[in-house]
Amino acid sequence: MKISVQSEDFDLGAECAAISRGRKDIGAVASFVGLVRDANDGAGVARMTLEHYAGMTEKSLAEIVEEARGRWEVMDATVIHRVGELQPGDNIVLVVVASAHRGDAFAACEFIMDFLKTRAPFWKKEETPEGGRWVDARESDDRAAEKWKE
Amino acid sequence: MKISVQSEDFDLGAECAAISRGRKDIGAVASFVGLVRDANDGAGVARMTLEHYAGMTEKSLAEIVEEARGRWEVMDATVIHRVGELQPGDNIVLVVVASAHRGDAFAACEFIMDFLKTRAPFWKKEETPEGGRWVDARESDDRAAEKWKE
Amino acid sequence: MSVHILYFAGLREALGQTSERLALPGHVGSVGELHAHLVARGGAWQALLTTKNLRVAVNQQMAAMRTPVADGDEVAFFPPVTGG
Amino acid sequence: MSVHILYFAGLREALGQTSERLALPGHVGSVGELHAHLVARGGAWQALLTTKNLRVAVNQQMAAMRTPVADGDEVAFFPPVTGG
Repeated sequence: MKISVQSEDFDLGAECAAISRGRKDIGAVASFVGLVRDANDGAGVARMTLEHYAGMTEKSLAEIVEEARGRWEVMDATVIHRVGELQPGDNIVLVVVASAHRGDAFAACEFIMDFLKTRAPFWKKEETPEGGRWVDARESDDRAAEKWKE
Repeated sequence: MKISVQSEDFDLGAECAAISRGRKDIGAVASFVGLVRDANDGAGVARMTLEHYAGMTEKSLAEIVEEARGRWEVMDATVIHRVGELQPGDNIVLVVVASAHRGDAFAACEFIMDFLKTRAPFWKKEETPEGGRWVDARESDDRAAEKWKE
Repeated sequence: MSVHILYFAGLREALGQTSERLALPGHVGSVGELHAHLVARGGAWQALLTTKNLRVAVNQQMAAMRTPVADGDEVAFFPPVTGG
Repeated sequence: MSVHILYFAGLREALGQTSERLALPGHVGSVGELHAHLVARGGAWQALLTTKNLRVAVNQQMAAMRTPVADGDEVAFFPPVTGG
């Protein structure tokens, strides 16, 4: 397991390779990368600042990964979340999940993203032509996390 | 859209980078890599040969991607499937889906894999200590494809 | 009329051939009739009956036993796919 | 007893501070009581009432208004999270 909150960029290919290197029992690697878009809620986004609750973020991400491990067969997982100032097109978040089977890899990867979105203490502030604004939490994200309770 | 059936290996990081390069409207890239495991159905697997129906495979993969584009917001997608002789730990298949939103990226990526598993004309033959054997289709794969009919 | 027939995977091995061009008698107008015509050869051709969940494609599109077969068609028989 | 209080994101900006150490009167024993104690300061502290769906964490675990607060605890107030 690898959890990192960092200002530096990450390398999807390198992180996936690190997870499967030397192993022959992994059949499926599902991954997700979230990026900064140049438009959100009808306004242009010139840049974004990601604030976080240092200490709690790492702990919270580790707990989410642990919960995924309890629900699905997860052989290894990596979660990296960037903080600080980001530009449109920049990477924000990476989740990689390795499993023997694809169903487990997909489910655990999406579960981690859905819970990260609603539980991990990160906040986005966007710079738009009308000035800075804190991004509002989305109901659709709450619903996405709710679906895993079924 | 990029569809490729090839004997050469692929590079997940390079394929994802190619999809998002120069774009600032992509918010989510979901990807999947399937790998050869050294054990399957209780037997050791020394190597594997992937046979395919040249011509139909590319067409079939393109149709599956088109169907995903009709169901979800897919900005770009890449599907690469290897054929020929592979060893445990080798990459078999890559699916990358880019979208504005993560729900669409995850769903389209998993949909493409589930349909590829049940519709694209590839066949695996494993070399085990007891000799060569053609891999049997799994009912769980049929069920995985069925779930998208809901 | 004649068709181009392809065999894949375990079925190809059981039949010992990858493809054939075949002139068809007039009563063969569907996949099901072509299938019966091939099975009637006997011997190894029983594999077309014993292959579990046999699949067929006509001109590289998944097809069914009732699918019509026309002159020049490419017809492929194979077991359920196992890629990915 | 005293606690370490942290504020994040829009709430941090509204209050103009990131954290404070605060000695608490004896009647404050829960997050809800701490919240009321801070709101009672008036002025900018109304942001603790007006922040939609205000969240709280005690010792870096998500908590509720009824969660007890003890000496030395780290209590954080913040709006709903928006990472990822």
